[in-house]
Amino acid sequence: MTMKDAVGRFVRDGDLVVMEGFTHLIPFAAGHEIIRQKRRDLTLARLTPDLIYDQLIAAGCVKKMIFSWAGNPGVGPLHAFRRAVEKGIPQPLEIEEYTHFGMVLRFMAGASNLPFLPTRNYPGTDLTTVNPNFRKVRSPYSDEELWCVPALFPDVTIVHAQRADEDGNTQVWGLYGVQKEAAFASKRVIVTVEEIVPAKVIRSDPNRTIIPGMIVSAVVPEPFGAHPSFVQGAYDRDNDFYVEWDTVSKDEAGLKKYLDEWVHGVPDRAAYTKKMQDRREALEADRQMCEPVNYGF
Amino acid sequence: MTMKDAVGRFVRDGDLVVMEGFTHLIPFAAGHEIIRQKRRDLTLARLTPDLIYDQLIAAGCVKKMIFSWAGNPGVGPLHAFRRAVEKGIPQPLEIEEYTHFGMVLRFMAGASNLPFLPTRNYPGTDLTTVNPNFRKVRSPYSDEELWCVPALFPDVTIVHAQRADEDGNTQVWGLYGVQKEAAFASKRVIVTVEEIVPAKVIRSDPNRTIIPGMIVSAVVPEPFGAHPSFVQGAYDRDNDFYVEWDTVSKDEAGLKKYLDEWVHGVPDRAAYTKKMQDRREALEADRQMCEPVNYGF
Amino acid sequence: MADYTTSELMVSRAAKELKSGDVVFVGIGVPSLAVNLAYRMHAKDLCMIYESGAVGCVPTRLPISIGDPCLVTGSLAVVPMLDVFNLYLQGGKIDVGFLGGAQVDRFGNINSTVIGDYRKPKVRLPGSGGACEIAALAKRVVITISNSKRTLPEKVDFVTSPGYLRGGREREALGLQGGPDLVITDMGVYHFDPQTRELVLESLHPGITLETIRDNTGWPLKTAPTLKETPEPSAEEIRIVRDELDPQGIFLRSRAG
Amino acid sequence: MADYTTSELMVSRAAKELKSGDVVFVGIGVPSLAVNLAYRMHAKDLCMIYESGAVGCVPTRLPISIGDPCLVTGSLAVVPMLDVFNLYLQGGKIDVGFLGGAQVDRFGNINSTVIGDYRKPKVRLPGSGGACEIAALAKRVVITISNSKRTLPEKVDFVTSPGYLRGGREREALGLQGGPDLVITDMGVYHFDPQTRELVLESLHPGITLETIRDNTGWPLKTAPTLKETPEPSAEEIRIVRDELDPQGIFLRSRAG
Repeated sequence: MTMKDAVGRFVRDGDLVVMEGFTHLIPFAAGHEIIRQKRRDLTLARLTPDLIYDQLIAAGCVKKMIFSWAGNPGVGPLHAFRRAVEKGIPQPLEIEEYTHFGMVLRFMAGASNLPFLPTRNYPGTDLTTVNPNFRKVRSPYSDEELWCVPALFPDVTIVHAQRADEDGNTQVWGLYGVQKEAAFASKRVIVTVEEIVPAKVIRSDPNRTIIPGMIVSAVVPEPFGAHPSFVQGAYDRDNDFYVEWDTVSKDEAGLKKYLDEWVHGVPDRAAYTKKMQDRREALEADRQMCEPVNYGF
Repeated sequence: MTMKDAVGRFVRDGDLVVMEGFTHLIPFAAGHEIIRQKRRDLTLARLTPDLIYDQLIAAGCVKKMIFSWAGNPGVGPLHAFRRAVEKGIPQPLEIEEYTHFGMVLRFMAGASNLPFLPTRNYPGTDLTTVNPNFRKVRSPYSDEELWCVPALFPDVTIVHAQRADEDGNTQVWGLYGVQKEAAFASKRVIVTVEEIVPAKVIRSDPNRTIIPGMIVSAVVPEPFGAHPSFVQGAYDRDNDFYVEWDTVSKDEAGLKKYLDEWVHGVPDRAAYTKKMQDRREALEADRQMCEPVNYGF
Repeated sequence: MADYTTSELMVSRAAKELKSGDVVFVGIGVPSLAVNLAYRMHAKDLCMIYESGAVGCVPTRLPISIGDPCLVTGSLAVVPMLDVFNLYLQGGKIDVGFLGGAQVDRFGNINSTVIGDYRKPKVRLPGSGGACEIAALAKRVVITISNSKRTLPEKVDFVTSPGYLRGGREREALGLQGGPDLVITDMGVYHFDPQTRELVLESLHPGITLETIRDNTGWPLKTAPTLKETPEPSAEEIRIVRDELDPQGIFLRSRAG
Repeated sequence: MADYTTSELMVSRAAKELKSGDVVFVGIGVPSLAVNLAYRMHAKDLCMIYESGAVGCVPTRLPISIGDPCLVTGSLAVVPMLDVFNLYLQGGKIDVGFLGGAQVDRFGNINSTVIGDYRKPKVRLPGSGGACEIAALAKRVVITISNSKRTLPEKVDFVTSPGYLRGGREREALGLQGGPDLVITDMGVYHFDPQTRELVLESLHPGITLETIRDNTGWPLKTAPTLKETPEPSAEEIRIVRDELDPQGIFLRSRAG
């Protein structure tokens, strides 16, 4: 399926949308398509909003954000996010704030169809005083009280991966993040991949499959679909882009100029990739192949 | 470290011992060494006691068993287990019974240093009436009540794996079972492996590491250490042995004869393996290698 | 008419319960054969999951245990058991679960734990394994068991895996969805009355009389208004079972009903 | 005497807190450099874990983010974030965690969420990320921060990551173990009074006077009976940091204290 069709069919105004990937495999191509299709009133959830949600906020797609760390990793603040929170530009942004551990547990509870999960975390932090979703449960085995976070059930989760077969059986290596948990918690799942491979490639190494086709709504072949984030074994993180974003996004005009040129100004990721061919080549990964293992019996 | 030293140093009378592996990678060699060293009053926990615990029970090592399915998979009952439960032979066996899901959650709670984990399972089953460790918790987000199981914290967990480096960084492929959760929940961990490999082999495919060296007390090279269970990519399950066990174990005499010949009658697994060289060759796995992946950047 | 064993009839009947796209939690024996038969006959997109963690299995030989290595090689995914139970089963991804047991009662409750008293068992059985969670959390359960007063008592000695408990709405009241949908024995096929949730005989296997089946059931049996005859396995089904699925007759000769 | 930047001094001092065998939860910047310096100088068996899931990392370049691909290639394990937090951190496997923040107060509480009111922030900061759980669940925490009345207030505007709260036994009373152990600023090094759990100045960096540091701390500062001078980084340490760890000066020139 094309990205245009996948977003058109499975991402709706007002949805709770999750686009995960912890620095690795962030589905930027899907984010750009959501901006092009002018989705509105989205609630976005993600551990690290990163540049992808900063762009969606600036584009006016977002009503609310659920997150745990809103910065430009290794660089500084997320300017569009701060403008929205501090000044209501382009529109007020409601926030619901956790920690990384809390977000991971929310996805796991959702994926497990449980109302909540407990943790030993959270005594003493003020986060529990500003977010009423942190609640306590008493252990039935002792007098201990534990803080809990509620399950999160996204309407749609979008993940990018190295490869999948045409049925959506999806394999990832390198950093796993929370993509598996987010996908299982979600009503709909869109998988975008660097490469669609024959099922026999997936079946040659079943332990690498993190998302089974049975929960996948759409599979989209989208090479370079995670730029400026990285794909282990395919291309490196574009750290220069992350540094430049600090300048690009500092004022609304600069950010609008970026969206006009790199999002609205291109029809799809293929055109985007062509537009930065040299950069893509510079980011190409070198080869460090793993030792294959034997699945015979 | 040798199996003799590892069991001698890290398995003690009265310990809560876990030897996991769901049909795959069952650490039989370690079980035999525990019998040879005459450990007593052990509490054994495992989803499926399988032949390994049937043998430990018959050898008089076991005071109590925590389990969820006590049968000879695909064959019939576990005769030594039934003699102990029904007739107290060779000594009474205390049992604490869960379900597979419950045992998995007990290990996960222990590994997570939580007092318990909740589940939607267990309404209506009589198991909750015969085991007081099933308790209820009320969700702080609704009126729902959920059943819980308590964390399990083994004194020592023993797992068998395809390979590890000398620091105990351990890799498994094929069926994972609950070895990772059991190991993280445990005070001490013994890893027995088909092969000790250079760290660079482990480092060539870090996603396959399920147990990190930091939690491992001893690494024992023990080829064929899982027979009669199997090791994906090394040797097939010895289904004939499982079928023969039904006859061998039907009466105490036959079982004692087996232990005398195959456990007490051999000094270690190397001798055991030599003694069934032809069978080992017959079980040798064929080669079905996975497609290697690229970890470069 | 083709010559077939009762087990082959049961396998054929169970296979008819599966459709393409179903995600099926598979056990060993009749269930495994039924799923593999359906997969070859009419349910190409059926996805087999074993509690051992193998998903989308394509076994090249008959699996002897639910953890047979042939279930791993070439499968679509192999996952930790924590995921099998949390994400797949409790997460609501399992369409059909197959269960057996030592006893099934009038309301579809299953006993695989003990005959007699739990503390002083006459016979100690293997226990739940994954059966309790499959009965509680799969969308639909199909049960296979032999038909006798011993195996089909009015009330099981021990509820290992919940069916409809004492019938009516009790299962729903406890917060459980799904539940047993069909029981296939060596004499007939039963469904559950939508109101009372009691077993109702819907078809007799060829050659079995209503009288025989009544004599081999532990309570006054209810029957459907029109009792059908269970369809015989086709020649093609028998060929697949004998030549492809169980050529050594591991399950279907030695254990023929 | 070797020429060095204050950041290099901080890195060198932080590295001295790590010993062989430590399992260290690493962040980017000074912590990452300190851990890599310790690894090269004296702590060969030290194990680096990043919250991204990389365990036993051997970065061949300076990681720019905690999810840099160079942390994955050649590492001992790469695990789901669920495991990082449940099994490694909450499971009690982390010996030392490094934390920074916008504010650290008199009792070691850290703010990385907001300056001003949470609902109407003067400055909206990134938030906790994994900081709160590291502060709550690591056996030991080392904090690095710049030294000013703004960054070291008597009380933080918002407790993102708990230190000793209002001091004394309050942290233990809430069921938390561990806690902050050392604070390294660009002016000095602090430990915590074992009774009051208040920051106590233990050493001044070369060239920094007690008066200067008092003028740059948000409360009447307690000092150790004998104030030491923070040891300078050795020539070898400076060489490693400049030539091997941060050759482009990404963290230590641009951000020199």
